[in-house]
Amino acid sequence: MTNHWVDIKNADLVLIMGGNAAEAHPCGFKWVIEAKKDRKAKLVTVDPRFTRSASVSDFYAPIRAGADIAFLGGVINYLLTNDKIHHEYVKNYTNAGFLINPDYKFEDGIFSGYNPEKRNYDKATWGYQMTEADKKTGDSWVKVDPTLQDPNCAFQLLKKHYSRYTPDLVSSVCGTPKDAFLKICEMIADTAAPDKTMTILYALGWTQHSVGSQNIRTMAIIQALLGNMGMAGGGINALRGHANVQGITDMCLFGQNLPGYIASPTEADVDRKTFLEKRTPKPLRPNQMNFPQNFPKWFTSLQKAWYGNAATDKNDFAYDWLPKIDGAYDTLALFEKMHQGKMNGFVCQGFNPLASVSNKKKVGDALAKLKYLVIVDPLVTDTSEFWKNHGEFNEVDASKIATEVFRLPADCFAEDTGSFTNSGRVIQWHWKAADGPGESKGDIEIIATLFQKLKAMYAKDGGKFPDAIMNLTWAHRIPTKPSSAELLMEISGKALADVFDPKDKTKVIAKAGEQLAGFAQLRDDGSTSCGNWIYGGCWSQAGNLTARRDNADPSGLGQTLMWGFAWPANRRIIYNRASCDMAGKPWDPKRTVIRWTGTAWAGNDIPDMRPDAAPEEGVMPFIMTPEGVARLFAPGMAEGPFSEHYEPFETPLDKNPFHPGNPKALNNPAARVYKGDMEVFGKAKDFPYVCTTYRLVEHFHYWTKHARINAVLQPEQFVEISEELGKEKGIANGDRVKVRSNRGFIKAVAVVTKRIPTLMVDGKKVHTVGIPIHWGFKGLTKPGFITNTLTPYVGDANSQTPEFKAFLVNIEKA
Amino acid sequence: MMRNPKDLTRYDAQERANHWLVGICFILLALSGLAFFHPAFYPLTQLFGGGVWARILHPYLGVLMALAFLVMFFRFKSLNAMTPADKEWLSRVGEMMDGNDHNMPEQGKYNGGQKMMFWAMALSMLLLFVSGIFLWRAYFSLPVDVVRLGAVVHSAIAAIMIAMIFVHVYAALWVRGTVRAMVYGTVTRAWAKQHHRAWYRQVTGKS
Amino acid sequence: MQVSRRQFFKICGAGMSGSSIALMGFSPTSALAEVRSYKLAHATETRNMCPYCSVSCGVLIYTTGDKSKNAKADIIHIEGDPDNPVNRGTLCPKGSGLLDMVKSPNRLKYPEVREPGTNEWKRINWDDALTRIAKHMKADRDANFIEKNAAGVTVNRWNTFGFLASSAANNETGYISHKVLRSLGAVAFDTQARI
Amino acid sequence: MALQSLDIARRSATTTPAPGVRQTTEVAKLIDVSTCIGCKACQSACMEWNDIRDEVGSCSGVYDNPVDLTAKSWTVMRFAEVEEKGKLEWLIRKDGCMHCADPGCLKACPAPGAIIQYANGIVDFHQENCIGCGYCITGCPFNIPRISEADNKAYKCSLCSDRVAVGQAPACAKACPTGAIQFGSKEQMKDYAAKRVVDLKSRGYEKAGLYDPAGVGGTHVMYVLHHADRPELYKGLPNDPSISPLVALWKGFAKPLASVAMAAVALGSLFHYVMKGPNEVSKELEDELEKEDAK
Repeated sequence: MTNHWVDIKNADLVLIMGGNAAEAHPCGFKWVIEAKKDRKAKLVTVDPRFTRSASVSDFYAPIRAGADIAFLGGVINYLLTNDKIHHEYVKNYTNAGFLINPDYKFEDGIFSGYNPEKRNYDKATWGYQMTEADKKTGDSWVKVDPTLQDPNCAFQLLKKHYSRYTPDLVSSVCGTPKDAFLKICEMIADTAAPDKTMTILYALGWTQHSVGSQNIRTMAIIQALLGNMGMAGGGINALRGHANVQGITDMCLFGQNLPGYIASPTEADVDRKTFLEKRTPKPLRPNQMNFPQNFPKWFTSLQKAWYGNAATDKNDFAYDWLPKIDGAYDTLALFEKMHQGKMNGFVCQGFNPLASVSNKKKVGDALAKLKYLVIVDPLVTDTSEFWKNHGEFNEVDASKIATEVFRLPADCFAEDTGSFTNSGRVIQWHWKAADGPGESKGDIEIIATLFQKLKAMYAKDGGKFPDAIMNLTWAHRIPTKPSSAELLMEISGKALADVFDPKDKTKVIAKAGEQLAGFAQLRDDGSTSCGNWIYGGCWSQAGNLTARRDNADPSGLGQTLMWGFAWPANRRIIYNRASCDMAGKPWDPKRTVIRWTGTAWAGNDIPDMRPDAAPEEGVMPFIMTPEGVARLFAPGMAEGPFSEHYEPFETPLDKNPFHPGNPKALNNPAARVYKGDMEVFGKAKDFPYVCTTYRLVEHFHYWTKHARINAVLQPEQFVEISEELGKEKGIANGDRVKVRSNRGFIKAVAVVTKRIPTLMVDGKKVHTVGIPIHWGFKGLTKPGFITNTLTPYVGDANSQTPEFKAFLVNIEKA
Repeated sequence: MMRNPKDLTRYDAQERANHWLVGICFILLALSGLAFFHPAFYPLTQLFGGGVWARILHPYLGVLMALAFLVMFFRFKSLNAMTPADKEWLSRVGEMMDGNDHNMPEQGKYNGGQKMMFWAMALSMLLLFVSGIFLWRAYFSLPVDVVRLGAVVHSAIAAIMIAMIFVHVYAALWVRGTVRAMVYGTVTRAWAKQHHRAWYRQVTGKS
Repeated sequence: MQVSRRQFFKICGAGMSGSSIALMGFSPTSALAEVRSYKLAHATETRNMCPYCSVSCGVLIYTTGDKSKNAKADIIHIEGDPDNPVNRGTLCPKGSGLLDMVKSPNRLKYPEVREPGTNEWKRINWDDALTRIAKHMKADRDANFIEKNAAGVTVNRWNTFGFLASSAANNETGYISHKVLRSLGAVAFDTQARI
Repeated sequence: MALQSLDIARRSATTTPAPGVRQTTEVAKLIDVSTCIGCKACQSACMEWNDIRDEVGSCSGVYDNPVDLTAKSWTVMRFAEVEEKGKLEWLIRKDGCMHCADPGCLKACPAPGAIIQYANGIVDFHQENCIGCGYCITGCPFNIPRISEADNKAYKCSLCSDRVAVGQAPACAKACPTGAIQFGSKEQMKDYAAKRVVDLKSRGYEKAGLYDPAGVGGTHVMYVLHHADRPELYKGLPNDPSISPLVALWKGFAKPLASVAMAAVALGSLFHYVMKGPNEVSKELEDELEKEDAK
């Protein structure tokens, strides 16, 4: 979330699309209701199903699963053709006027630079036009047309690109009635007024598509055009999944990132210098903060946190001790590798991949090829028994599976102390209430004990490259049981030597051994350590700020700055400089986030701006980009600088209605598809119905099936179909049905409902089958099938999030 | 036991046992039923081991009484057929009440009042049984409106019936020499001749 | 209490018939009507957070005992923390039922192993479990660690071992897991974040 | 000093008034159906707080689970899909005890102290005193109480009287994520409802209103409905409910009347005996028979 949960109450319009906040985040959804009650805000829901969110909405419109870009592209077209944009904002705070490389092209669904064999783009033509480098300084700036008239400026290209998204075509692709679409456009367009904001609440309904990232980007363009970024009650708000998925994402437990979103070294980054140069951008416009220029400080401080005195400028701060990655290591890639027999060992720490990864059969087969599998979990997971025959729910032969499986009992939240980071980036401390059952242990103790054992083995017997293991910092009072407090202090950062004020080299701002006040105090000379720069300052000399419990809200905007600690720098609304006009006056004085006081930026939040950057200096609000502005045209994306509607990999249509003549543009041209997975994509003639999977409010993933109360509230697996499809297939409410995709089948109870609309798409009727995911063969609920038996093994081209939300199935009475 | 060999047998042992089975059931039912009917009577549940036991026992006793009464009904049904003499007796019941029974028409084994009582009891028993079934939640689950109707009928009939039993008992006490008919089975000839002359004639063959 | 005329008659009527019985020794016993006693009166309150969705609602966990040495703390109730600015004491059906997750009969209590090809779990102790796992990892790492790639670049990578990290664990767990994994040269790891 | 933590207004099967000089605030729970998302947090919190766990049921083709109130499910969400003029509405109502000001259950209950109405409006069942007759079900206009199969006692929502007694809100109200359940004094709740009705009317629900049925003297659980003119749309919420006239007759009029009538018959008999004397066999007749015997 760029904003935070409570801030939703400041919105004038709440759009729920690509998510179902009422069901997935009921307690956060409260702030939507507050906005409705106290601000007279309107709530609009767009979803393939009439959800619980829809049930309290002012307006609901149906949409075909997987057609969001068409819808949102249509909104962009509406805003531009009806001139419903926030002009000042667009002109100054976005790259609308930036001139784009004239070689950039978009032809029949494909952008310039496409390589169909590799299924990827050479992005060379997607750049900006730059001025000649200044002979003295070497500076080179992007060329800008402030009138936005140049045909090669981002704004004109945007206009041209989305002009194809006409209401008629949108309605035909999405199945949304045209008048409903236009009504929503109108409501959204109202928030182009500088003092009106819309917030968008989305979740997996946008991410779990082969075009997931572009769904969100399209919305980001809309919010930038409307001037809703940085505003109270605005922003782009990803409602994330688990309680600490934000924190674990921030800690970057992915192969390709180090903590704090530091892109991991790759084989191309042969040494530290190359590595830093590539990741430290130069500003693209004069006077911009270009905050990533601090990258060397973040990285060096991380290396110091990990390798302490062993990381010095002599050994490139232990740069080579970090593994260099050679390709993708996302979940789909992991299981693909495992399926190919290229993995021996695997640990699932609080993760149930058999249930939560696509194509259960493939995942189960992959796990069976492992030598050893370690499960660390508080609960009995389905994955831990992937080898066990559970009848038709899990048809396997244990005697043929040679994987050695360890199952270790972990403590749960109530049984340990530490911090969680919520979706609004607020880090909050929690305390242990009781011991876990039996012999269960905390996750930290388990991993630390395992590490200590490995270290002892390497110390005793030697082995491959022990340096990084032996030199890993481990300053814990109990080496097998580091405390959360010790670790959070390490994450937050401390001075290893005295740290001086850069403006006054004699002034010590942090003495050696002290906790740092924030990432601004990090240095790239090895004098500071910080385990995760974005968490910098969360445990300062003042103590553990994540444990603060003063919920005072003096502004009434819900900015409880003394509650916990929000990253970055305790800032609650990021890009908040954009809530003011060029002169530093709030667009809406009633919802002042920050303002220019004449001498400094101040207000009800930590300014997302250098505090003394006077408006006249022209420092733009989007400080994390080298441009200083938001990108309407975004060259970083895998499948194009603008979004384009592509059909899901399993589509009920035989062509992309936007590009009927180009089969290459049917699905996301840049999405990665593994061999063997392409072959098991189903075709509409065999699997005529669009299937979408989702969560129910009564359950949380695959956990609450183990909780009696929740088992009572929603006891048995079901699938939802429309009354019309029910009639066509002779399926009555409560019948048992079998749903098949090209990868397997599940059986469940049919819920025949008015809440699943039948849509007219591209001239034909499209039925939707909806399947909640929460069941499996272990649990207190009635045993059920793993829904991901059905789902396709393909992900978004940027994030590799699997396409769980739109694929094809057939259904019959069981 | 025959006090006097000349006494007349009015009820044999089976009839007496049957009557008292019904009678005891009725007393227990009335006591437990009243306990549920009005709070003032609730302490009566203590006689049954508390409210819960009273609630459990009441319907079973009810079934027992209904069955016992059914047997009694068939035993005495034909004896209770109304005759013109009964009607006349009934029309002059006021004199009877006054204690002035010398001029009352001659009666068979039962007088008009007793016969009326018999039929009223039979009808009440039927209604109590049926409405009681409506209320027996342990085994029956009926629409709430039916249950409500059952409750009203059951309590109204029960109250009427209790009143009738008061009358029944009082009549037995009032008319001296009656109670022994249901205790020993016999009545004196004088009693029979005075109160049920036709029956007296019938069993003795005398005028 | 206001008594209406109707009520007055009712009371009188009932009272009259009631009092006659009362003379015979019956009197309705006074029925005590105490509410169910408040079950948290002496419980210990601990501030924590719901582990389910990313609203991360504040919760209050109530345990028996006062943390004295011989009183084993047992979680008896969990409800929302009214101070938390986001949930303000509210909880969804999942959060409201947290007690049943904590106390689920399906909680794991002991380390177990399933030997290859067998069909059941065997209980083992922690030390054995972690030693066996460490041995597997070391053997795997020592056999498959790549120090340099074909071009001679130092890559120090171990990619035959994978790890999926919990998104419900603390930041500190995530951090130390990441730190340990990288020190081993592991790169094949991911989180629930994109699933 | 009262023997209980909440003052009592009425107790079942008790003919004398409870101590009533203290004045306590009437409380109420307001269920704003228009902001209810049917998440069942209330059900969950209710089960958790009250230590009740219903059986794990099955899916019957709707979201309602458990499908009905039971002795172990004191509140359930009822889901109704209503489509009118092409507009679909998913009307979701939390069902449970309404805590009537004039409670039919209490009126019908024969067991003293099994049902208590506290002065704050809560109608509570005390299972210790319950005899399991089910009269409360018969008396209830909303079909709420349920008899447990395990112990044959009647159970229903207590409005968390144990929490309210110590100054807390009921578990469901506290949990409700969207604030669709509010708890406070009845007056506050009515004021709040009035505001909600204005908001709903501004959003096109012209018939929005408060459901606080006068037929049962008002309730301490009230609804804000978008279609207050048609409560039956919400899975059969009764339109203008009241205690059934049959129940009123049975547990109202009939009670004292019949008692008096029965007493009158008994007394009448007594006085008849005293005034008229016993009906003895006449001396003449006895003599006559003696004479006959002597022959």
